Amino acid sequence: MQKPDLRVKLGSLTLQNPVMPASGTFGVETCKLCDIKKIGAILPKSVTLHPRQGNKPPRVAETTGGMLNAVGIQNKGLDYFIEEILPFYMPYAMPMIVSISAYSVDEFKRMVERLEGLDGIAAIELNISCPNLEAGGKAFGMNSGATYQIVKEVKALTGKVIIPKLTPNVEDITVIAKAAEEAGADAVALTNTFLGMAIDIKSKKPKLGNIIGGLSGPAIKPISLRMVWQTAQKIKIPVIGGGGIQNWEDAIEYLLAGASAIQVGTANFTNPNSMVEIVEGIEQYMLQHSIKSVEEIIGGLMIG
Amino acid sequence: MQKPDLRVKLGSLTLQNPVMPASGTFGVETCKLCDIKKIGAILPKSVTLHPRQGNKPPRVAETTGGMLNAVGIQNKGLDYFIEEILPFYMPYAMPMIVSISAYSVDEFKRMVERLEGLDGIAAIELNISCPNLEAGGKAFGMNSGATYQIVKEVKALTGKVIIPKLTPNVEDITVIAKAAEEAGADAVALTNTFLGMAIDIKSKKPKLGNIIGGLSGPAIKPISLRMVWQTAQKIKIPVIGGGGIQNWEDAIEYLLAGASAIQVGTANFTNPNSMVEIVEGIEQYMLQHSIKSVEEIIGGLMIG
Amino acid sequence: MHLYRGIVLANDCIAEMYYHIKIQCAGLAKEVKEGQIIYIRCGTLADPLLRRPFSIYRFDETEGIIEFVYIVKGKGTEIIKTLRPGNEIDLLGPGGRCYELAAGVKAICIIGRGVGIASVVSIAEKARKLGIHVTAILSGRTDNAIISRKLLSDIGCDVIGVNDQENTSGPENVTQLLEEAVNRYGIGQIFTCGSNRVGRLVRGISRKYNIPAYVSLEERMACGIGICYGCVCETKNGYRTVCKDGPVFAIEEVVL
Amino acid sequence: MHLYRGIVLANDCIAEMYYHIKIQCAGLAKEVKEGQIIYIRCGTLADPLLRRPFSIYRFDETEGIIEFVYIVKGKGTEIIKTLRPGNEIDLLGPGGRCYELAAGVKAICIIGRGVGIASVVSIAEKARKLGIHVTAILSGRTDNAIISRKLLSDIGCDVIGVNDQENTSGPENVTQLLEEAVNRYGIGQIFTCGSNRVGRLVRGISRKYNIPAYVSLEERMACGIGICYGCVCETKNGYRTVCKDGPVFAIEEVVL
Ligand SMILES: Cc1cc2nc3c(=O)[nH]c(=O)nc-3n(C[C@H](O)[C@H](O)[C@H](O)COP(=O)(O)OP(=O)(O)OC[C@H]3O[C@@H](n4cnc5c(N)ncnc54)[C@H](O)[C@@H]3O)c2cc1C
Ligand SMILES: Cc1cc2nc3c(=O)[nH]c(=O)nc-3n(C[C@H](O)[C@H](O)[C@H](O)COP(=O)(O)OP(=O)(O)OC[C@H]3O[C@@H](n4cnc5c(N)ncnc54)[C@H](O)[C@@H]3O)c2cc1C
Ligand SMILES: Cc1cc2nc3c(=O)[nH]c(=O)nc-3n(C[C@H](O)[C@H](O)[C@H](O)COP(=O)(O)O)c2cc1C
Ligand SMILES: Cc1cc2nc3c(=O)[nH]c(=O)nc-3n(C[C@H](O)[C@H](O)[C@H](O)COP(=O)(O)O)c2cc1C
Ligand code: FES
Ligand code: FES
Repeated sequence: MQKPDLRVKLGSLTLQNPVMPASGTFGVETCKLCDIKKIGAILPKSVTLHPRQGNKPPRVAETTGGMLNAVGIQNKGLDYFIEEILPFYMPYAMPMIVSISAYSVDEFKRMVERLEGLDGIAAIELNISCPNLEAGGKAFGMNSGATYQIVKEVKALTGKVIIPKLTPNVEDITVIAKAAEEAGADAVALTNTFLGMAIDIKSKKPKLGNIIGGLSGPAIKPISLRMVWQTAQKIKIPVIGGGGIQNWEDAIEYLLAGASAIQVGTANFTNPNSMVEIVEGIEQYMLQHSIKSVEEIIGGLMIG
Repeated sequence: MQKPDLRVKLGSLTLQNPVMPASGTFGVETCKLCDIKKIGAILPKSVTLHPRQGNKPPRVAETTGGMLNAVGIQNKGLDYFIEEILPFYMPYAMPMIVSISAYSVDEFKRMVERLEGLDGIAAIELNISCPNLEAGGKAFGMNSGATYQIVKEVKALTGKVIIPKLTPNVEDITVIAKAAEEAGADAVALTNTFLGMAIDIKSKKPKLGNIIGGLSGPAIKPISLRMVWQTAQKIKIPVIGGGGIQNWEDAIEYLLAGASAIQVGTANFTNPNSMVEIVEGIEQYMLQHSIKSVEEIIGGLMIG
Repeated sequence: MHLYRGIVLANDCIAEMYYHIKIQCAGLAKEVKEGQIIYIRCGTLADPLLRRPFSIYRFDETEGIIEFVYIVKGKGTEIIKTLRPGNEIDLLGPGGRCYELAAGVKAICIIGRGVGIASVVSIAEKARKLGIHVTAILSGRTDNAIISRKLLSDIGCDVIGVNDQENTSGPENVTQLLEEAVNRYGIGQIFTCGSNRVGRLVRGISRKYNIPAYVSLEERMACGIGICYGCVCETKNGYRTVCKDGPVFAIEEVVL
Repeated sequence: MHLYRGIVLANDCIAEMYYHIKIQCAGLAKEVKEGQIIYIRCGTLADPLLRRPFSIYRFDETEGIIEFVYIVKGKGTEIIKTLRPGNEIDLLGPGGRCYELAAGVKAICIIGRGVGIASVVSIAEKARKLGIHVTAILSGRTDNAIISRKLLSDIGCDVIGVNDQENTSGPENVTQLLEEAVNRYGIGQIFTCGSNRVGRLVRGISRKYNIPAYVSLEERMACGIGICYGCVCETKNGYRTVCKDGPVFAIEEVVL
């Protein structure tokens, strides 16, 4: 059989395959450890307008089948990102998706304006899971109105593909996804981490300096997968699915549930080669089942 | 040192220790496999007014560090429960907490009226995670108004301790807990399972006959624990905590987070003796740390 | 039913993907009956989380030994595979209803395929001890993949092997073999397991000749003790649990 | 830094709760430097999920062997403990900055406690090979719990053991021993690890005598490669990652 076609589309963007990193779990160092040019897109850690120190340590704690993190988006700010980090990735042929995080609509807009002028950036992921300081600290992504507003205002500023990344800490994620779609988002990514905590019973202290953090890893997969499936049925724009993907089998589950592409996060820590292995696994699966295009898998869940 | 005091209070109820089963994971058969009289309370599977067939199989699926279930409260109805199941537990000295589930406020009320007249029932747990058929199918527990109404109306009918059991599938569980408290609940139990799904990539079908089910087990512990901690800070009535408790260390985490008692669910499947081992573990821990009363542990999380 | 700790005596590959494990566990060997289920905890960590159910293959009360035959399929059986003689194993059981020989029956037939054969071996052994004639129709992908053939011959069963490779395992041939046995030996009970295809075939014969037949079913399980209602199968009396009401059902009760 | 597969050569308990593992892994043995970190995957399942970080204890480039000393603490090290000669082991590393000997230094001091001693052994070995004098102040709960004492003596280190049982491990005594060594041998660099208490003590001497000192830190980690910012410690230059900017820091850089 001929080589299967793994290409997928995210709005006007075409990826050579549906596998990309989840923001914050990938960096320059990853590229030295695996054959990174095999993946579908590059997606570095979220960057903020100004440098951020991040939260006080400890910042990570292992849980059963998962991990908590409260890094607090430690980064050196947008200028540093543009000057020092972006150039490293420019030689790669895959689309660059820049993840940005901000604490007000205005900050989001200023960042998008900065990025708009730059070549080599295909898409912008809006990490709207951070607290909205204009609205009492609730994350933007927990409110459909705020989500709509950000996407709408940002889309007016740029021709780049805009992908809001949704938080699962809501009652009904499809409502937020719908708001993003109506505001003109090109795709949505879900899910970010689940708010959780862990306690060290010896010291009686929280295991995270920040008390609460985000749960990721295979533990959350069933919940994220359910949200992706529900969302894919409610909106027409592509869904990028993720949460707990460890191997190609997990990736296929997300594709069947309706994800057009998938993000690999925590698995990059256990195995820095996992994204490459997932791409290879999907290709093998397609060969074995004579599936010509990965698009045939997307949304292929059989019900009833 | 003298024997530590494990007693805890739930409203007017005193338990010999804070350990009880989570509804649906305990039954007559458990009592034959472990020294059940050592636990703090008895809490059988949720019962409905009329018999229920339950959902179509497969009803359970293992996930990483957890499991999905979509049993659909298969049970023989309240009459059968009262006549055939209740009498089995009557010889035990521990308080009996009956878990009831219903699809309308009226149904809840009819069940409580039926139970009110019966001796040997100390408390009623209201499983309000089931869909509210009067309000478009959203679970009662996803709406603070509905939660308030049920608790209020039920409390007017009975002198028994009333414990609504909250679903975690909400944006802010403390809002629901607060509504329950205001309506007169004696305690709240949280959390029930998280909505999730899993897909069999060979058959391309959902692993559950019902497509979506509830995720339980250690995978969810960080999220449930966070909710228990947040809730215990917002309300004055006792919180019964649960979600992923596997061993006494997990139980201590919940107590430190502010739970006055804890529920053990999925762990009963892996090890039918786990509740007894948790009671023993808490006792050992108290002996080792010279803690006289378990109440000293409750809410003892150290912050800052 | 109890929680037990056993000690592994042997654990070896017996054919293709089949493994055979022998465990010292006097309590279970005494308590278990033909066709019942035992639940093995695989490792001590939370992945995999749930116990794995296996049919008792053989048991010896005097020696205090129980045996299973299993296929390495996923992470649970991968762990069981690594157990070495002397290792401890955490067992829960026995659970569920067993196969039972009817009073006065002179001949029985067991019919199984693949690893399912494991679940009907013990009832054949029991029958032979009582001098009852046993016809064993054993099916596999290849002739090599048929387990227990020698064991069953040795104890005097009339063993018939069929396989896919030689095209002898199709429903028509199996039906014919079964009918021949019924006619020749006056089969009084039929015991089978697993697949719906074999189940329906057996039900056909069972009805035609009015011979009681029993089938052992499988379902995804959680508790294994009848409290979670996770493992139900459809029966003429509604959903019933495989772990407690089964795994052995009268063939007329279940929906195949 | 790379992903490697090693083969376990030996894995034994060496004292109380300390274990010593020897692994054949030519690539790592070649790439690793004194004081660097290697990340071990414990099992292949999701519990435990993350790799466990360990300091390189010894390595031999010609033989292609690397060694660790570890304490069995939780589920990860419980799994490592079960590895037998011949088993495969999944390794990621080496990561982070190493201990480095300054040009022209004539004498150094290593000072470690408990399993922390493991992280400073390799730099002592290197120094001895270059003919540099090494004072090794080794602390433990009991005298028996002091690891590597014989090894370090054998290669010609001046080994001083202190322990809690005999009350010799208190800060005053250790400070005095360190000062004596400084005065006697003209210590040019001090290498230490772990606890804040020892760190502060070393910092005192370092400042008093103007001797550069280095400390190896520990923090909870996730990626181990410098991308997650999970493992930061507080330094005078803000939060820095232990896995990449460390684990070895100049003692003046970190906040102890
Ligand atoms: C009553 C009964 C008797 C059985 N007897 C035997 C036997 O004697 N020999 C044998 O090899 N197998 C038997 N099985 C099947 C055996 O339980 C599964 O092969 C085993 O659980 C697979 O576990 P795994 O972790 O290797 O596979 P995985 O695929 O990783 O398992 C994932 C989950 O699915 C469940 N599962 C997978 N396959 C089955 C199945 N066929 N039935 C029920 N649950 C399943 C597992 O228990 C686990 O919860 C029996 C099953 C039942 C229900
Ligand atoms: C740079 C560095 C070097 C180390 N070198 C050694 C060494 O040479 N020998 C040795 O015995 N130990 C060393 N440790 C500590 C070792 O990593 C932990 O003891 C080990 O991770 C415990 O794992 P566990 O699963 O047995 O324990 P658990 O308590 O079950 O681990 C739970 C989680 O906490 C983490 N954790 C527990 N203790 C520590 C710790 N002290 N530091 C960082 N994370 C921890 C684990 O990695 C895991 O993520 C080092 C740690 C670091 C950061
Ligand atoms: C250490 C860590 C840091 C993360 N940082 C970010 C971030 O900066 N921006 C973001 O949108 N998501 C961040 N995430 C969330 C991941 O991108 C991903 O959505 C989440 O971890 C779920 O996927 P997983 O289970 O595959 O890890 C982070 C996750 C982890 C574990
Ligand atoms: C198989 C199964 C059946 C359950 N049935 C009920 C039920 O009838 N009523 C109820 O309130 N909760 C039910 N639950 C939820 C548990 O009581 C518990 O809240 C949940 O499983 C989380 O705890 P755990 O992680 O300790 O299992 C069920 C859970 C499982 C796994
Ligand atoms: S597995 Fe729980 S009832 Fe059968
Ligand atoms: S562990 Fe990820 S940056 Fe150090």
